[in-house]
This record gives sequence, structure tokens and C-alpha cells, in this order.
Amino acid sequence: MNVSFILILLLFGAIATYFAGDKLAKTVALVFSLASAVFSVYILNLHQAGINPSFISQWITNPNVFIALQVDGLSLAMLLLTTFLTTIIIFSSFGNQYNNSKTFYALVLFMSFAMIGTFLSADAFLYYIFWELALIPIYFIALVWGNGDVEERKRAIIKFFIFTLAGSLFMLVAFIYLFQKAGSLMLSDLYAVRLTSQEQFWIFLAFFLAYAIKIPIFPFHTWQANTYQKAPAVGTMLLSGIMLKMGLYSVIRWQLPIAPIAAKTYMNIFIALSVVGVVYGSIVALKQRNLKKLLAYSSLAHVGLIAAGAYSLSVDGLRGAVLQMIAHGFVVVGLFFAAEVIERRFQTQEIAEMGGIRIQDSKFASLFMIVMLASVALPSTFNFVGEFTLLYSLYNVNIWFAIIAGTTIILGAVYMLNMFKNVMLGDKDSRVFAVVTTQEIIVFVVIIAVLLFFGMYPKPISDLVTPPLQEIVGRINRL
Amino acid sequence: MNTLIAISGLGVLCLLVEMFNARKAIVPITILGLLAILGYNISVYNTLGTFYNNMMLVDRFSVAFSSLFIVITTVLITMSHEFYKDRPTKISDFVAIKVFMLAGGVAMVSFGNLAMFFLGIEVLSISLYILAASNRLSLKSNEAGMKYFLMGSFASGIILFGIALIYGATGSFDLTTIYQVTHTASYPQWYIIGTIMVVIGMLFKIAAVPFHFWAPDVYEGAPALTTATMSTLAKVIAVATLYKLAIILVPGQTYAFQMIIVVVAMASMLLGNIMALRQNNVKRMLAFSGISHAGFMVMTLLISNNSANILLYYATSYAVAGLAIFAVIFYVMKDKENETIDNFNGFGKTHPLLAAVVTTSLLSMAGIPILSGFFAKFFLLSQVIQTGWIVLVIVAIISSIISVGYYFKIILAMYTKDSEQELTSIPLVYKIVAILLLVANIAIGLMPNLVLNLIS
Amino acid sequence: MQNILEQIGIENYIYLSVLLFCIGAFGVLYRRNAIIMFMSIEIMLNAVNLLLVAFSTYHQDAQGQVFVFFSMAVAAAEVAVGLSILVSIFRNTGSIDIDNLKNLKG
Amino acid sequence: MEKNLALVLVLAPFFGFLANIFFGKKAGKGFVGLLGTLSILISFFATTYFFMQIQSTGKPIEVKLFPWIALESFQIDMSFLLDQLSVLWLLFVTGIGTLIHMYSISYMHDDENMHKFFAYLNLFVFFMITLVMGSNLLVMFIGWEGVGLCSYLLIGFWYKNQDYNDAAKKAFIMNRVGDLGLLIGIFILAYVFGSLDYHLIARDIFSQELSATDSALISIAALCLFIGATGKSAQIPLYTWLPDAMAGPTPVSALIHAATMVTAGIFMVTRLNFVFDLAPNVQTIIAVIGAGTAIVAAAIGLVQNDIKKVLAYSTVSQLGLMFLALGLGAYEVAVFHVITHAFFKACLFLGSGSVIHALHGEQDMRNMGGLKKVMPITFWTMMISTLAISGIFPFAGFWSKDEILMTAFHGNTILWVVGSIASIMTAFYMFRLMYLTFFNDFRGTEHQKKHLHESPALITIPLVILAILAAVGGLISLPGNSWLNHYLAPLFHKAHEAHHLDGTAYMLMGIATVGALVGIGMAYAKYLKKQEVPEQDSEITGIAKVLYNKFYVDEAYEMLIVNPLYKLSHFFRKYIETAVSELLFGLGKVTNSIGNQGKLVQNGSVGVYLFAFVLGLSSILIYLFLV
Repeated sequence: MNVSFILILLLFGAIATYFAGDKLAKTVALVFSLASAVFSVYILNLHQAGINPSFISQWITNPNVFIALQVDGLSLAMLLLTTFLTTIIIFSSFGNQYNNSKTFYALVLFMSFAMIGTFLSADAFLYYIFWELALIPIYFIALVWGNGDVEERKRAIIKFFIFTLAGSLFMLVAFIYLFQKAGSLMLSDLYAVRLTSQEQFWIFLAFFLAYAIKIPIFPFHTWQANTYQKAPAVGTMLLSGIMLKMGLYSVIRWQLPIAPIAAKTYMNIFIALSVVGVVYGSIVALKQRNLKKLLAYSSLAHVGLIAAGAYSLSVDGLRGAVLQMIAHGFVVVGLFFAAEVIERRFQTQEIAEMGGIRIQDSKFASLFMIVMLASVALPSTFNFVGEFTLLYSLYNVNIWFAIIAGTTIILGAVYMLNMFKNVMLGDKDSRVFAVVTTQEIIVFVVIIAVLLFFGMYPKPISDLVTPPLQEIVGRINRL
Repeated sequence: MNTLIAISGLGVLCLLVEMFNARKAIVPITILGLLAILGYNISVYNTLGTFYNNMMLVDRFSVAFSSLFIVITTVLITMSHEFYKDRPTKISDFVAIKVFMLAGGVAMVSFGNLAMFFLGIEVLSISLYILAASNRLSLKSNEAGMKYFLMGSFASGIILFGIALIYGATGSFDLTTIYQVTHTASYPQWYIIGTIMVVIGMLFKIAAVPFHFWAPDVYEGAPALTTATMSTLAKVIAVATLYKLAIILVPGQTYAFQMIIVVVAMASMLLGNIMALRQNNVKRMLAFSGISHAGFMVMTLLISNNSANILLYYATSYAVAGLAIFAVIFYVMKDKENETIDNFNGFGKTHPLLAAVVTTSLLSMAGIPILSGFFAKFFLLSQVIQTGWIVLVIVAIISSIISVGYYFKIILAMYTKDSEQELTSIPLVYKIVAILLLVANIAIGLMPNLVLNLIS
Repeated sequence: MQNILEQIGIENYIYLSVLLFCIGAFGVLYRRNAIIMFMSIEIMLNAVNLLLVAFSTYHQDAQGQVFVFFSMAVAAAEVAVGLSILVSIFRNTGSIDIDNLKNLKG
Repeated sequence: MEKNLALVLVLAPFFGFLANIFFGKKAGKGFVGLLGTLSILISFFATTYFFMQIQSTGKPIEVKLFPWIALESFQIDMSFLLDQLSVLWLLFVTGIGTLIHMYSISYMHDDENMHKFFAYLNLFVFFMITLVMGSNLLVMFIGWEGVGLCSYLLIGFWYKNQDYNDAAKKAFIMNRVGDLGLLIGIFILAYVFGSLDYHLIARDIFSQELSATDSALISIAALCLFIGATGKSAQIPLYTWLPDAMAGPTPVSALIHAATMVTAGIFMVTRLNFVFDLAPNVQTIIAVIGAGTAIVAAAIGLVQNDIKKVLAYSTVSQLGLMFLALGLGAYEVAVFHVITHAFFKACLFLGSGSVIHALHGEQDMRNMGGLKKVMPITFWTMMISTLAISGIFPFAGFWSKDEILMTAFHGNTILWVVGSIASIMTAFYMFRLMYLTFFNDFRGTEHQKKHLHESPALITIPLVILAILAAVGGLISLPGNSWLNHYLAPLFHKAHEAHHLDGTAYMLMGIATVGALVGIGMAYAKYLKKQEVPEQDSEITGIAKVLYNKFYVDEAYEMLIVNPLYKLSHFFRKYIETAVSELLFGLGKVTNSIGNQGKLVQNGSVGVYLFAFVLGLSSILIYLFLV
């Protein structure tokens, strides 16, 4: 069994979900996502046992295109993140009723399929296909099942779509150019291509456009807040939990090793942009009145830090980035789920209309608080491990990067605690908050368990991702 | 060669069938006939050569493209029975004209002599004039026909003038002779002018900027099936012919010629897409979209390696996607006073399957992966980048981004708005055609080698 | 034949037909009466025919003259179709002024 | 064995936390209190064992658990270190912790969320233990932030009141400001030494010559670490959260905001004394800031009317004195004062809690008075502690404060003067507190008066124990014969000249005592003799008003930092966001408007179309001719 099975499984799952009908759809989807999670653990076992579950076969002979799915520690980590988060996300949506849920869940599984494909592909052509493919389901999920005024939603989501597509098309140009140089788009061939620094600069820039929009890095982030706000909870979680990691992962996997000279020459600029995003996102979040938007901007700040770490071109930075990607994936899903739990009861995202929840449901308050604390990187949570490593890597580049990016731990505390105070605390029991259901608690508990366990013992993940990262950094430094 | 004769014979047969009052049999007979011809055509894939004193020149290029034309015509004729349901007496004419048009098209890709080319293009054009104006009582249709006729015959004049100059310069209409003359001896300057005039005439046919003005008006005014014919069959034929002409007639790839093509391609892609943004009429929008695709296809003239294959692939993908959309448009716009996007409102809820077909086809045109449109653009651009015209690639990318804006207008209408009209069941034939085309689209996307290596 | 060409020179034929062609083209451009536009197009085609015949003689080659026959036949067919469309329009609008045809635009 | 016992020491409070949070509500209040107290007591016993161990062997015990964060150049382990310093700290953390837990059983008995209170309190002790026991800076940082979290939870324990929540938030955020400094300091140390382990850093420092850049970096690191300490230990400029933190229940103020958490900064500086020794400039800064904080806070404390606020400012002021000592390199003196301060300040807070309890939540001293007779135990215990804090012989505070002043006198006379004035002020406001609270007649409502009572035994027993400690605590470090100095000696690598009991010493002691007596006398004259009661808020004028409003520091921060930040946020949100997105939308608009123009050209006229055709044709031909 090789890793391609997981893609087939999910694709088949999407089809099966569609034909299972509206009533059964979510259960079927959960079963398939769970199966994919289990299978990804199996792949992990194979990998640990030294067996390589990669898959390569020729697809198009002229031009030379391969279906190449590569498994190493890095892609495996992302695979696990995706399958587990998808399962959690699908499970978290059990409290919602969606029209035409068969299509909805089929799209969710399809998206998971595409994202996993992106993480596994070792052929740029295949990678690009999956990259674009992931965009379609989320577009429809956000458009059809989103919330708020239809016209506004349309505007926000078409903006998102065109933005991301625009970025990725420039990446496509870069790949086409590389294809002409290398004669193939296999990752290994692309790594081997010798490019002048001029060429590398343009290729780096084209990649950057694609990834900066996806991640997003300031000032390419304007699609983000509105899209997160308008998308349904599941869509927001998929977007923020997994999809933006595609961009970060790609920075590490594709952008840096293919254009190492450019990366080295211009790293300070890109770190600076990312760091500006950190501060900017935090400051904008201070005054947000909409809960989901606030979380969106906080996400902007966090991923800015991850991107900065990735551009620091050190093993520490990359490892911190990967760790934080995983941590952020879980935490942001938890946060948006908390927002969703509130929205299910209050039918609002406006912070001003909330409050007095802790009095009525202290369990939910505690769960939300733990997730929130993880997001502000309290030590002993996974996010701290990531954030510490990232800041340390930035410190090694320049102390000012670390200090400026470090303000996120202050500003993050400010807006998060403010949010928590206004949303949860206080004595305003004019609105009834129904106690969280067991299903909702399970979602939180799973997320919190992951965050705390790896917060105390990140070694398994760290050990998993370090060898490929060392290789990548070695490649960057060799040239 | 026999393909051409068979097609012409089939056209005559259609008219005869009408005489024998077997009107209902026309469409099936024609389809069967076309399929038989297709089979024959594929069988001569490996037996190539020239016929009738080099009047016809059958090579892989012509076989592959004429097969594509036949397939497209088959699809169009399959739908014509349903489309012309309310005008049953005229059906033989319409079918026959389409078959003749196909004959013109086949002549255009397999000509060995400029006379044959001229005849082909005139057969094609005259058929289209008739089809465009075929809705006699509709002023719009008349206007479309008239505009197309005026501009078309003007363009014919130019082509003819070009041919005359070529003849004057080389002393022959024969392609091989011309080729020899231009590649061995010196030739007067007016030869280039003649070539350019012929090329411009063809650019008019494929509706490339700045010779595109007729397209939106004619597409809008003509009956939907004719629009479909023009935007798929006629465009593909014209592009293929342009390609063949340019490859043979233009001596060497001079910088000046490349420059013209680059400018035309860029203008077509950008203008087509930008203009399409502001359209409300679906047919008109597709006309502008077609203009931009013409711009893309023209880029094949720049590339030296594998260009015919890529053109074929692009044309196939474009035609398949376009036909699928039109199959749905026939149903949606049936008996509608205006043909605006609003007619698609709520289509996603009422007809999820067909909405999916339209969506995927539009995505294919926009160039989203796994659909053939993406591969077409990828193959094309990957060759163009080799020529060094990176600006052109960037413009192509930018115009692709713009194109998403209007393709998604239809998608948005289908999925976010509510329908105001009651449900009518969709004719089976449209449904089957649409779905088959979707399958074909995905199939040639997943297995590009099916189409990509036909012409080596 | 040879003599005439020698006396007048091929260039002059070319100039003449270009001139005729341009006249035709300007006719199409500037006249708004459909019939006159048709006639202008005919002038363009005939200019080409003249040129073809001249070249045919110049090259001592019959192909050009044969081509003229094709061209004339096609022109006739074309005009036939054009006129029938014009009739149809005349029935609908009662006018053959091409400027009335501005319903399709934008 | 040692490893297990160490784990018990760390984890007992944590299990107490888990048990209380999950089962506390069902198990009932008696169980909650008992469990909460017992879990700390277990830790206390474990600590005692280790204390004995270390007393006898003098060898630090290191407990490695598992690798935690791996960096490219080094690895950070989850491991604990039990040496003289940490065990000493643990002793009074768990010891006082136990007493305060006990106290809370009675104090919090009427609160519906008592189980949560104990859970948080246990969690706090757990984090405090982690902070103290961590064998490297990052494990300490877990505890460091963890205690901040618990402080946040406990200050905002009565979360229905948004003002309390604001106070909690403020505490957390100001701490975070310091934490950033601490983190940067950690980075620098990690960069320079390639390790965060105390031992390894110390070894590196002593085993090799440091380059000039490294020395400079270490100075910056020391400064950054000190910024961290100012946050946690409420020093200028980050001290304003501590008075606000009095919103929490009184046992919390006693445990967290007086005895333990706020001393974390002193602990950290002491722990890293070898780093600070390398940065004399930073030490000067520390001393100056410490002295400044001592006098500023004491001055504010002079006029506060809320009994807990007075104590809070007193805490800030005392912490300032400790930093003064640290800045002068007298780590053991600072530690000594930490310990004595923990005793008497905890006692004072608990006593004030007892008073507040008796008055049903009244905290304003203007509405108290005459409680001496009703609450004798509370009065006497508090009196002892007040004497201790004022530095009256022979109570604990006398010895420790005297040491600090003596160190200051030897270091810098100005610092000594400042410290002495702060001491005099301390004596004044503490006795002001005592007189207003316990003497004269009761000024509260009739209703309150009827219900006045002495607190139950669970409250008074800890008071008595703490009062005894406050009285005799000075014995651990008598001048000339200091057990503490001897005990801590292995930690410090720089030799200190011991202060001999010479004439100067006696003179200084005399001056300090006289100063304290002066302060007491002034308070006596003003509040007992004249029976003055502080004016209502609106009547306060002049310097007193400035003091009463805490020098308007909060307002200044609001104006200089908070508001600009919010304004910036508003600006970003309203203008930058819009501008960036409009810029991109603008491109869309441009293309759309081109489309609109194009529509005008496409006007339906065949003439225009043909014209364009010919234009295109001729331009192409002309181009060809030109080329």
C-alpha cells in the first residue's frame, strides 16, 4: 500500500458522500475522513519503519509529467495535520444543519483530497493542479453555505477567489519557465536546475505572489478577514486551519530550495514584510467588533510570524514554522469553533451582542479560555513551542525582528483577553446560552489534548520533520 | 480527399431526404453519415498524400483537424432536431447547410492550392451568412446576418487581393510551388503584403482584435445554435486554417511577423476579456470570451515546437467546453426575450447536474486544473515562454485572471440567486450531450496524450 | 497580349487594381446604402480579378484566369445571399439604410 | 526515589487542581478545601525532605524528565533543579501556601465557585513550584507565565464585575510586556551560551573569557531580564497592575500578590546572579529603579484609603527595596527580605481579609475603626506584622530592612537616603492603617456594627502562625552570624565583603529605628491624637490629590500608550485596510471602465467596424513597410 491510496480513499469518499443522500452524508463523510486519518497513521508507521510509501508513475509522456507523491517527514506531518483536522472539522459541524448536505460534505472531502495532494506532490505540475483544485470546493462552500448578506458575501468570496487564482497563476508562469529549463517538473529535477540570480529573483517573486496571497502576508491579506467572516464555520476552519498552511508549506518545499540565492539575498525584505504583518494584524485586531474578523486578524498575525520564521532560512526557523503550522492549525480551528458555538446560540458574530456566557456555561468558558490561551502562546501549550522557536530563529537573524515580532505576545494578549472579557465574562444574562453539547465538548477536548500534549512533548513531531528540513536548509546553504 | 466528397455527398443526401418526406430521419441519417465519415477519416490517418494535382493535401494535420470538425458538427447536428423543433419544415436546410459548411471547413484544412482554400472559406462564410440570418422574422437575426455578410465579404475581398498578390509574386497558387519559390529564390515585396492580407482575412474569421467587431453583434443576433456553430466550429476551422497558411506562406519567422502576432494576441486576450466583464448577454459574453481564446490560439503561430499538437489540443478543449455551455444555453434561453445572465438565476438549485456541467466548462475555459482548458493553456504557455516572449505570457496570465471575473458571474448567478421561473424539464438530448462533453473534457484533461500527440 | 504588357507595364496594372480596390473599400466605408455597399464590394472583387488576369498574362500561366472564374462564381453566390438578407431586412424595417442596423451593440 | 519525590512535590498541587476542577463541584466544599490544602501540604513535606537533604549534603539535586524543545544548536530539557535557592523558595511558597489555603477554606466558604477558587490556587502553586524548580530558563518561563495566568484567573475570580476583569486583564498584559523582555533576554543568553541551563551558563561564564561583543550582549540580556522582572515584581514602570490586582479575593492578594508570585523577579535575578554580576551598569539601573519604586509607591501608599490598596502599595515599595539590594549585588539580603516580607505581608493581608470578612466586604478604612476590642487576635497579629514591616526591633522586618539599608549606605548614600525615607513613610502609612482600622470608634453602618465578630479559627490560626514567624523570622540572618548567608553561599560566585557589626552598623540601626519611630509618631499624632479621618475623595486637594491619584500614572499610560494604539488600530482598520483593498479593487474598476469605454466603441455601426478593420489593416501594412 502506498500513499496514493489515501487520495483515492478521499476521492471515493467524496463521491460516496454525495450519493449517500442528505441524511447520511455527514456520517459517511466522517467515516471516510476518519479512515483517512487512520490510514495516514499507518503511513506514518511505514515511514518510521523505514519503508518508503511514495508513489511515482508517468502521467503525460510529452511533456514529461509524473504523478509523484512523495512521503517524507515534512509532507507526512502536513498529511497528518490535514486528515486529523478534517475529521475534527467534519465532526464539529455535526451541530449544524446544512441544506443539501450531501454536496456540502462531498466538497469538504474533496477539498481535503486536494489539500493532501498539494502536500504530497513531488511533481510541480501535479502540485499545481492540486493547489488550484483545492480552491474550487472552498469557493462553493463559502459561497453557497456562507452567512450574511448574499451580495456582500459574493463580493468577498469572488475577491478571495480572484486573488488566490491571480497569485497562483504567476506561480504557474514560474513553473512553466522552470519546466523549459529542467525538461521536467519533478521536484528533484527542479532542485537540480542551475539558475542565474536574476532568474531566481523573478521565480522567487512569482512564487512569493502566490504564497503571500495564500498565507496571507501583509499587504496581500485584504481578502482574508471578509472571507473568514462570510464563510460558514467549516469553511473558515478549512481555510485557516489547513489551506493557508499550503502556502507556508510551499514556501518551505518549493520556494526556498528552488530559488536559494534569491532567498538568501532578499530574506530580510521578506522577513520584514512578514513581521510587519504580525504587528499590523495584531493592531487591527485590537479594534475589531466582529468575532470572526478578530480571529482572522489574529490569524494574520500568527501566520506572519510563521512566514517570517520560514524566511529566516535556518533549521530552527523552518522547524518552528512547521511546528507552529500544526499548532496554529489546531488552535485556530478551536477558536473558530468557539465562535461557531456562540453563533449557533446567539446568531451573531458581533462581540457587542455577546457577554455573560461564563455565568451560564462555565464549562464552555473554560474550554474556550484554554484554546485562547494556547493562541496567545502560553508556555506548556504547543503554540509556545512554535512561537519560541520562531522568535529565536528571528533573533538569530536580527534582534529587532525578534523584538518587533515579539510584540505579538503582548498585543495578542491584549486583543484576546479583551475579546474574552467582552464575549464571555460580565453579568449580562439577558440572552440564554444553552449549555455546550457533548459533541461540542469532544471537539474542544480533542483539540486541547493535542495542544497540551505536544506543548509538553513536541519531540515526536520535531524529530519527524527535522531531517527533511535539514536537507532543505543544507540545499539552500550549499548554493 | 474522399472525406470531402463524402461530406458534400451527405449534404446533398440531406436535401434529398427532405424531398422524400423523411424529415424525421434527417438528423439520424446525418449523424450516422458523419460518424461513418469520421471512421473513414480516422482510417486514412496513416495513408496520406496529395490528390488532384495537388489541389488537396492530406496530412496528419488535416486528418486530425477534420476529425475534430466532424465531431463538433455531429454534436451540433445532434442538438439541432431539438433546437429546430418549432420549425420542422426548415430542418433539412439547416442540417444541410451545416454539413456543407463542414465540407468548407475540411477543404480549408486540407487545401493544397489557394483556389481550394478560397472556395473552402467562401463555402464556410456563405453558409454562416445564411445561418446567421436564418431567423427570417427576427430583426436581430437579420441584422446579424447583414453585418456578418458585409464585413465577411469585405474580408473575402482582402483575402482575394492577398491571393492575387501572392500569385503575382510566385506565379502559382500551388502551395508546394509557393513554398519552394519563397524558400529558394528572391521574391517581390508584395508577396509579404499578400500573405499578410490573407492572414488578416483569417484573423477576421477567428475574430482577433482589431478585426473582431463583428463577432459580438453577430453572436448576439444569430440564433443560439448558429452562435454555437460560429463560436466553436467556425472558430476552430478558421484557427486551423490560419495556422496552416501562416506556417506555409510566411517565409521564415521574421521578427516583424512575430511582432504583429504578439500584438494581435495580446490585444485579443486583454480586450476580449475586459469587454466580456461588462456584458450581460450571455451570448455576447461568450463572443468576447471567444475573442480572447482566439488570442490564445494565435499564439501557436509563434512557437516552433509541437505547435500543431498544442493548437489541436487547445481547439478541442475550447470546443468541448463551449459546446457544453451552449447545450445548456439552448435550454435556458429557449423562448426568452433577452438572453441575459439573469436567466441562469437559481439554476444551481433547480438543475444541479447541468449547473455542474456549466460550472466545470466555465472553469475549463478559465483554465482551472484537471479540466482540459488548464492543460491547453499550460502546454501553450510552456512553449510560448521558450520563444522568449515572456511579456506575452504575463499578459495571458493577467487576462486569465480577468476572465475569472465574468465566468464567475454566471456561476454566481446559478448558485446564489433564486430562480423566478417555474421548472420545465430539460430535453434529454441536451442533457446527454452536456454530460458527455463534460466527461470528454475531464478525460482529455486527465489523459492529454489522447489528443496531444496526434500530429507529430 | 505580350505587347500590351510590354507597352503598359505590369506596375500600372497593379496600380490600377489597387486604386480600384481602394475605391471599392472607401465605397464600403462611406456609403450607407446597402445596395451601393454591395456594389463597392463588387468593385473590390473586380479589382482583384483584373489583377489576377494581369498576373496571369504576366506569368504566361492560365491558373490565374481560371481562378477568376472561381472568384466570379463565388462573388455571385455571395451577392445572392447578401441580397436575400437585404430583402428580409427591407421587409422588416422598410429601409435599406445600413445605419438603421444598430440594435446590436455594446 | 528523589525523582519520584520531586515529581510528587511538583504534581501534588496539579492533581489537587485537576480533582478540584473536575470533581470539586460535586464533592462539596469541605472536600474541596481539604483536598486543596492537603495537596499543598504534601508538597510542603516533600520540600522539607529536600531541605533536610540539601542542608546535610549541600549538593544540588537535578531531576531530568524528558527532552522538550529541540533547537539546532542545543536542546531544552524538561528538568528540575533542587538546590539551596529553589528549596528555600519552595519552603515558604508551600508553607505559606498551605496556611493561606487553610485560611481560604473559611474565607471563601460562602462563594458558589469555591471549588474553582481552590483549583486555581492549587494550579498557581503548581506553576510557582515549576517556576522555582525549573533547571533552565525556559522551564522557569512556563512557571513564570503560568503564575501570571493564575493571577489573571484569580484577580478576575468574580468575573461578573467587568472592572475586576479589566484589572485581571491589566495584570496579565503588563506581565506580558515584561515577558517579552524576559524572552528576548533568554534569546540572547541562548545565543551567547548555547544553552539555557543555569549550570551550563554559569560554567561557561566562569570557564572562559568572554569577548567584548558577548559582554555587551550579556549586558543587554541582563537588562531585558530585568524588564521581565519589573513586570512580574511590579517595579517602575510596570507596577500599576499590582494595586488593581487587589480586586481578587484577599487570600489571593496574600499569596500571589504579596508573598510568592511577585517575588519571582527577585528569584530570577538571584538565580542568574552570575549574569547580572557581569553587567554592572544594569545593576545600577536595577538599584535606582528599586529605590525609585520604593519611594514612589510608599508615597502613594500614604494617602490610600482602601485597606488592601495600602498594603498593595506597601508591597510594591518593599519589592523596590529588595531590588535595591539586588542592584547592589547583595542577593542574600534581598532573599532575606523576601522571606520576612512574605511572613509579615501575608499576615497583614490575611488580617485585612479577616477585617473585610467581619465587615462584609467593606474595604474603605474611613468606614472602619474601633475593631481592636471585637477582633483581638486579628488586631494583635496585625500589630506584630506592622511592627515588623516598620522595622522595629526585634521583629523580622527590622533585621532584613536594616541589612538592605546598610548595603545601600555602603553602596551609595543617595540610595540609602531614599530607602530610609521610604522606610519612614512605611512606618507612617502602616500605623495610619492600624489606627484607622482598629482604634477610635466604629464608623461603619449600624447593620455592620451588629454583626462585628472575630473570625473563626481557620482564619486566625494562620494569622497567629504568620505573626509568630513575622516576629522571629529575623533569626535566620542575624548580622554577624547569618545562617542564611552561609546557606546560600554556594550560589553566589562573587565574594561579598561581610558587613561587620561595627559602629557604623549600630549607627545605621539606630537611625532606622528612630526613623520608624518618627513615622509611627506622626501617624499617632494625626490619627490617634487628633482622631482625623481622611477626607472624602472629592475633598482631597494639592499634593495629596496627586498622590491619591497615584501620580496619574495610569492616566498617563492610557494617554501615551493605550489610546495611541487604539487610534492606530482605528487608523489601520479604517484607512490602510481600505486603501490596500481599494488599490486592488481600483485595478478592477479600471478594467471595468475600459470595458465601458469599449462598449461605446462597439456602437453597432458597421461603418465603425469596417473603419477599425481598415485601420488595423493599414497599420499592419505600414508597420511592415517601416521595418
